[in-house]
Amino acid sequence: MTERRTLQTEQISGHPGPVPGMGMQRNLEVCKLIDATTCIGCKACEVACVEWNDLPFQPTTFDNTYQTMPETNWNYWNLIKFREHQREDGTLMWLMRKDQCMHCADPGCLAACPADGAIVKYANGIVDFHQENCIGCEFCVSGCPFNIPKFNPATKKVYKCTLCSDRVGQGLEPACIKACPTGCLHFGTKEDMKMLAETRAKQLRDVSGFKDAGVYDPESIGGTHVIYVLHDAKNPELYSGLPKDPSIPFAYKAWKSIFKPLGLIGATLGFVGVVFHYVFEGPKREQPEVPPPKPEPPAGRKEL
Amino acid sequence: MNNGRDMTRPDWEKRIRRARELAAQYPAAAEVLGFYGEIAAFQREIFVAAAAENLHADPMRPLGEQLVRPAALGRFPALVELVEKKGPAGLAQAARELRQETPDEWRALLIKNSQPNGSDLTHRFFARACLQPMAEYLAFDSKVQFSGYSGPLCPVCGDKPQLSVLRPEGDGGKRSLVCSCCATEWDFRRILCPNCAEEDHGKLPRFSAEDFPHVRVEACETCKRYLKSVDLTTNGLAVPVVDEIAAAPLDLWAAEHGYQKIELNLMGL
Amino acid sequence: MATSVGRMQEKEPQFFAKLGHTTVHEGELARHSVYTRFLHWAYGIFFFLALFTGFATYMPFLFRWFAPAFGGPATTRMLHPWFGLGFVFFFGLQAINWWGPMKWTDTDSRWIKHLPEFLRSTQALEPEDVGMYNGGQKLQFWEIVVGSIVYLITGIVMWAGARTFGATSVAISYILHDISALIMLFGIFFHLYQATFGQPGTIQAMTRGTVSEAWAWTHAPAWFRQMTGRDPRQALEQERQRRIARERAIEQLARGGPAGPPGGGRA
Amino acid sequence: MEVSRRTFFKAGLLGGVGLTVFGFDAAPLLAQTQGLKISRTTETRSTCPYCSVSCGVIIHTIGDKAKNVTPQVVHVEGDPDHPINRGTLCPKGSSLQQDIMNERRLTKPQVRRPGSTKWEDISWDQAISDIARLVKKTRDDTFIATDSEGRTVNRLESIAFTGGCTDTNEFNFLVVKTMRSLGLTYIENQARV
Amino acid sequence: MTNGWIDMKNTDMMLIMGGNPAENHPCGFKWPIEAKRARNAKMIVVDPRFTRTAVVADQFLQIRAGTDIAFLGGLISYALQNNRINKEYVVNYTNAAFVVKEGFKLPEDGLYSGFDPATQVYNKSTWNYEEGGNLTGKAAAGATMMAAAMHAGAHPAMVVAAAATAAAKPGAPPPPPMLPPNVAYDLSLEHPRSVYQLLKKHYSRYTPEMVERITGIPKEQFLKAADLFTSIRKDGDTKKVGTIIYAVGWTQHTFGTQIIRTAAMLQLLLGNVGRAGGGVNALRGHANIQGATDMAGVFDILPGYLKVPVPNDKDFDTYINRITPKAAKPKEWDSFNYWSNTPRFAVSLLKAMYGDAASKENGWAFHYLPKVDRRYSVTDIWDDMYRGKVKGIFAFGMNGVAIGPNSKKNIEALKKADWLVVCELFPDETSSFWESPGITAEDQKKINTTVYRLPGAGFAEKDGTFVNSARWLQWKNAALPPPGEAKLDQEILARIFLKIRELYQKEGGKFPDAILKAAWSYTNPNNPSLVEVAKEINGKALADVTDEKTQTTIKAGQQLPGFGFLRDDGSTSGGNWLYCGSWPEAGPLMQRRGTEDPSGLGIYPNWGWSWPMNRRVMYNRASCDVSGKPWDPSRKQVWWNEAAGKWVGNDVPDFKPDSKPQDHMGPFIMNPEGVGRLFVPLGFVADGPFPEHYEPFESPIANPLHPYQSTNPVVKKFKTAMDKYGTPAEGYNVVCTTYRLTEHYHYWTKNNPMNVQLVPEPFVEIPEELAREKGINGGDKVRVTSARAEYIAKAMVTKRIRPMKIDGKTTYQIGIPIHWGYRGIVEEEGKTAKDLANELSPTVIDPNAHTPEFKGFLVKLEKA
Repeated sequence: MTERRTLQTEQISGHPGPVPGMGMQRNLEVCKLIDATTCIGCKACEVACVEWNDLPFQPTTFDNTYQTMPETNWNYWNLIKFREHQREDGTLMWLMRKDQCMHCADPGCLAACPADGAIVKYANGIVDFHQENCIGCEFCVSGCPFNIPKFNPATKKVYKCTLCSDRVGQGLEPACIKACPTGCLHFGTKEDMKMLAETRAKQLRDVSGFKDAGVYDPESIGGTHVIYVLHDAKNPELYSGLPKDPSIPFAYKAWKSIFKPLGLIGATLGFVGVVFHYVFEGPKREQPEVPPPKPEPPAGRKEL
Repeated sequence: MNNGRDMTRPDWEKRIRRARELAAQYPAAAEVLGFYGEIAAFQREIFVAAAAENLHADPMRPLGEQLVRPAALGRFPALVELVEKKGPAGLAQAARELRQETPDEWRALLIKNSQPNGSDLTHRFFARACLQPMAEYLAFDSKVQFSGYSGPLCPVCGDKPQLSVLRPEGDGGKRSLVCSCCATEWDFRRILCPNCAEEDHGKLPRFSAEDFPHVRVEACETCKRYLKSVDLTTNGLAVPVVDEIAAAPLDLWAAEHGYQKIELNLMGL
Repeated sequence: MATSVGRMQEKEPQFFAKLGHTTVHEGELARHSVYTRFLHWAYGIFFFLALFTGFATYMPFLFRWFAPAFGGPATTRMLHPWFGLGFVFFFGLQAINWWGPMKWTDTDSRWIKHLPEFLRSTQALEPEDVGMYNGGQKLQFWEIVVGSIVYLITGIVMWAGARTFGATSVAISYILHDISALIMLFGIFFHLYQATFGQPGTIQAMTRGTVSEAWAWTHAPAWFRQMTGRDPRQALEQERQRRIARERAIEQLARGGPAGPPGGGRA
Repeated sequence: MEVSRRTFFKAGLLGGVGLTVFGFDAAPLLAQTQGLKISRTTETRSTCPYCSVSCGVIIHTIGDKAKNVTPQVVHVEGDPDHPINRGTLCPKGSSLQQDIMNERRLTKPQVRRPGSTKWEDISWDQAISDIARLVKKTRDDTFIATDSEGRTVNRLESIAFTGGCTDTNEFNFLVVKTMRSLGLTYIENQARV
Repeated sequence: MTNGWIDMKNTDMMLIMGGNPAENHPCGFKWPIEAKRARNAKMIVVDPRFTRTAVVADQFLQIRAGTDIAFLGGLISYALQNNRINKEYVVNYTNAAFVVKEGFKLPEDGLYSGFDPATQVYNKSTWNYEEGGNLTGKAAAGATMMAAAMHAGAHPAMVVAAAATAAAKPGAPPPPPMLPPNVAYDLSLEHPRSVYQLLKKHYSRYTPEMVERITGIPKEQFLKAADLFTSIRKDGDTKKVGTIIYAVGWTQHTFGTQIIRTAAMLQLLLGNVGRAGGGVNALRGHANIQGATDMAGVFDILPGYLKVPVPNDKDFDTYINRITPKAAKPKEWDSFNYWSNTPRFAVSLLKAMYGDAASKENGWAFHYLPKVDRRYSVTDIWDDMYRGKVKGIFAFGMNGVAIGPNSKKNIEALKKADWLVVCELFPDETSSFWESPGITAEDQKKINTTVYRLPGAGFAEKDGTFVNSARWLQWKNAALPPPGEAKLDQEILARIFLKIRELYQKEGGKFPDAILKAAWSYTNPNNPSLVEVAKEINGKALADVTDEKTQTTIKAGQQLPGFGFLRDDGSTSGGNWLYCGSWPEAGPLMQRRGTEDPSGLGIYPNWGWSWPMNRRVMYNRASCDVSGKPWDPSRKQVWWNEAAGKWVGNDVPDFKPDSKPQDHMGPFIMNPEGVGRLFVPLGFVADGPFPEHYEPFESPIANPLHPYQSTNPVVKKFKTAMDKYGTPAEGYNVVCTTYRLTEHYHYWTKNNPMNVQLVPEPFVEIPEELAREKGINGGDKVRVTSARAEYIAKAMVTKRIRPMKIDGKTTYQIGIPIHWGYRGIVEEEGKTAKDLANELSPTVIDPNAHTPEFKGFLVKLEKA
């Protein structure tokens, strides 16, 4: 596959030994910038995603919202979430957030994934699922602070946005970016996007009166490679539950990387123990049953 | 909008690296690409020298007349030597002959062939190899404003285009042409023949082959000319001038089907 | 000499009684019914299947070489919960089967207190009040009972996944399942050892269903007493005393003095 | 792959000086050339039929009309040259391919006869002469040459024409020409609403 | 649009109202966003719902559907009172200084002068300018006259109306009132009957309190918005510019034309018309709706907005006299009065239609054209069909049943028709009317309509021109042939027409002349090439034609380069004067794809072709001050070049090129006055010279301005049994509005799986409070009932529509997207109730544009 050739791998899930070729060359860290303040929820990005990734049609049902479906799905990786929010001054906001994989610098899915090579983080920041290695355990689902990986019951694999790693590997921007008619989506290096986002946030603060406008790039997971400009960066939860301080469950960090291996060593002590026991103490053999004592021989009688 | 030169800023390293990559990917073109890589490395020196000497073009005179300068001419012997050593048979032979000539004759050769329609094909190769980087530098340095220009000839030096490029614009690919002389890249509309201005979409077929997903032949049935286009919306890693060379089989196919290229590339393809 | 099966504390469904029988030879005691043995091996097999698939799946950086045997990582992952269910099912039956004999008693508590001494084999015999199962065996049994329940609950949580139970539940389950597995793994080494090298003759109880009388009175004296009505312990003690005396006598004889216990005896 | 000498010369002579004059090894290139599967794409400028922004689109079709192969739409691209949309498309525009190549499209003239409960296929010729006959009958029955005050009105109030939103200007002119000539006063269009 | 899509990037201020461009024109909406991003432009969105456009707005105001005039009137009043206007512009480029005739009465009671209650029409003779010269400084006298009239005893309106009625002799219609050629004016704007003073007086009633009572917009919010919008004229600033953007949210009312007029008046007062980043911009809803109107796809005009002949036009000259306006202006000013060229346009059109059969002798075949003296709008078609008058109907791409209004009536009407010919791409509701829900097989046997369903060509299969909102003509090419047996629309139409012609030729029949003589010299008559038709529309010289000024001659047979060459002597033909110049001899300009934009203003003069004469911003003379200098030098469109003695610029001057600023020619060259009309004289607008707020036909309240004349007095009801109208008293107390969504396109994309996936089912948007009151949860099925029908769909319970206090009364609004019917992917899967949203809408229409009132009608809502 092309992207494997052109994208430098940085982290691989469940992989023995060091990541092959890590650190050989430095790819630029890429980033998608979503300006939630100019998104009009037109869903052109949703269509572009479905078309580029050849995702099969899925019947949907009306669910009291403009949102195409409640959450992203295994065959729907890019979903604009609509949330109505009434501000303190009584004015209404209709917050639209393009939901997709955030491509975390410290990906919870990858941490949780036990399968070798099923989740890969490239040096450019893209976190990609390789379904051929996926074992369908769905731990990534619980490891993700953004509820992104989705299970396909038919193939028993998990899928999510790849940030169009195939396109990025070819030097292109993701499909959603090129589709955006209002230009609220941008793609470039993390540095550039961060700067662009900050400039826009400043404009929002200075000109548009959103005093809490800011950039969402949560530090708690080392930042993400999809960042948002929000009207109210202090309350990202308003945007259909964007977590303020996303975190990876203890289970997949300290437990999985430290305590679990220690535990395994502990368990194998049982084996060591029994070996030692056998060697130093030896087996406990069955004792032949002694027949009931015979009547006492006459005193002084010598047996020998 | 084609506002700045950043997208066309010459990056010789990239060209050389890409030639190496493509040679591995397309073995059929390995010889051509290998030689191109050598030439590009040579050209880089002239470009760097021109930059170091802080040369400028006189905006009042045609660029083509201002190319033969010491920075280029002085490196001509090196080029001859390089071609003799690494070039294909025909060029190597020509190089051996050129080695015998005097610097004045070289100068004359360069001047004669720095204009379009230069006579001898091999001589034209030597002139282009030597003068292109100078032209490229001077064009880059000239800061000629051509945003909004959409004609068929190079807005800087007036030469013919040698290939076309599709760059991402929204959902589509915006076309630009690359000058055969100074490698300036300027916007040019889609569905329009750069040679005869044919606009009838039925007469402007685009031929492509699976071997080269990002390169296609943009032909015109009216004038029977064509250019190849390198589609950066399909492959953003492509370096247009190099990828165009790698897709040489498309040129052969086009030739076989009666199409003539508007301007051959440096490798004569 | 055959011993009555009816005196065993394990109940056996008719089906299994018909399916096989337990031949008890001279000098042997019937220890486990066919049903019990069947259950044991059933959950035993499932345990190891679950263990290996579990290893392959959840610690692949060490154990991914297990996976091909199960048809690749994905199938391995898919099979693991089913193996686990098999284990829990059969062990569940065994637990019902053994609920009585595994009841914890004061004897067991005492036994546990003296565990280090037993480990060091300072005594050739189990304490005389150890019945069918000693405290260690019971401890392991109850550990497995608790462990199985943990397995079952956390396994189902992880199986259904975050979609059903939420990410936090899965993450907690992940840890508990791991802990349960590690403890059980630790225990299983002792089980295997004791059944084979540690206490030779033990495994026969689960293969043929019988143990030698010697084994029985060595490792389960109270049970032996119950089964046979004999208590060879006193005889053994006397025999032991006798041997000690005899050895002393021989010693004295060798030194040329009269043999006998200090402070008097036969001389 | 065997490269015949003839092909070599033919392609060599036409395919630029690189092979013949410069002397590059032509064999591998010619071999690859012979193996190329070339497909011919036509790019057609069109205008999105939905809203009035008039986003430019480029429709890519494969198939050669000359060779009597029905063109197939392989891609609909936002026209990057178009000054308004600059290559972008909205969700409707992005799915235009589905609109063009849609299995629900009507492909045969059909008629539903009076009192019938079903559609019947009908030939074009039959449909057109039936329709012309209906129009003539209705017109001849109801044409108004002069009104109650004796003024010339030459109008036909019993037939209406309603046009759609993607009818072209040229078609609309033909509508005006034909329908006004029939005397129609009821010429209306989606534009009204 | 007066301006264009890209031009929106040049604006400083946007009022988006009656339109939802983010949802319905997403790719065009990039330009308002661009203005926000690059210029820090402000955006005010006023809508009954918090739409996706409102998402990016700086201020959103929720308005009750159908009260836009009240809001805009309030803005006008605010601008006037706070001196937030461009005075120079107003005095010189509008008719603010013109003095209105005595006897004209403002509608304090809801009626202008001249109303005849019996016929429900106005006699418009007092809606005129005063004859006379410069009255500047003579204000006092005027005031006295006015006062005298007011005290004359009887109500002036009644006097005038009576006089008018008396004057009208039966049989002989009164001569139509004319504009005075020499208009009285007062440049100080102080004359009490000056348009300016009348305007000020008229809108002084639109106080913030009144705006709140009518629209439901709280006073503070209104004032904030008014201050923001007019802030571009703060402290005499004339550099900044604001735009107003609207769509069918304004047109689909019984006073739609007047809403747009109010907006235009506001823009004139602010001096925003004709300027880059300004204007009044209609976002047309469909790809070629602009073109369909230009090309007279509607009953009341001929191509190029020529008026249709009426029975009283006894010959061509009478007709031409009637429809050609004469300049009416202050004597000292100049007026181009471009419509004075009407005879040239009309003769050329008739020559294009009838060729040699149109001669001077037969009045250019004038009587081949049907005469129209009543309304034949689309709503009337269904009404007349329902009443048995319309026997047959062609529907070429218009899904009349789904479009409504009152779709059930349309279905009933079709049952009574003899025949229906539908040309469509997909199975549609209209052709399937006889198998619509509720009609059993037994019923079907009783329906005697013959229905032909002909497979037409989709956009990709057709060439030809579409005209976008910005008046750009853009030719497109056919990419592939229609599928299966489907045919190009022009082939279907031509074959039907030629077959009819053949029948008339063979058999004769009623008045066959026009049919037989219609020019049809296309190379392939059965399938006319649209290239030939496009050239025919542009027009050509039939004899050599010479332009006197430039001495250029167009030879006979050559294409004309512009409408300046059209002649009224039969030496030219041209199908639509507005498009003349689009296909000159040099070739088709609408096929141009030049990407140059030298000015950077987004003009793109070489991309396609824009009518008139490639002008991208209309009335662009007004972008300069009186002396001919641009109001804002950074946004220069055209300007007076003294040296060259002509108007030059980045855009084509929409003006007489050599008219010196000193001549004071008005920039609004299409008006006989030459200036923009704040006051519309005579009958150009049927319901009053100044827009007045009237309640929607079905309204929850009586009009707070004049409760006894609540609705538009000149609106007429339809009267069949199926034309029912609801009142609050009958329980219809929820205001309902209809609209489209981004993800769908009318009744079309319900056939595309992708779009169906994005929004699968019909729904009704309901305010949370109303839902709570009715016990409705999101996703529940609800029944919406109007006086005409009921509609069942799922509820979308939302905060985005709030309950409103209307005249002190809590009022709810709900909204219904229109995209579903009974044919489509989900419909055929049985997933929806198969109702049409337009079953609910009322058959009541705007008196000027005849557009039905799809927005703001009354319904009941309950849980289904």
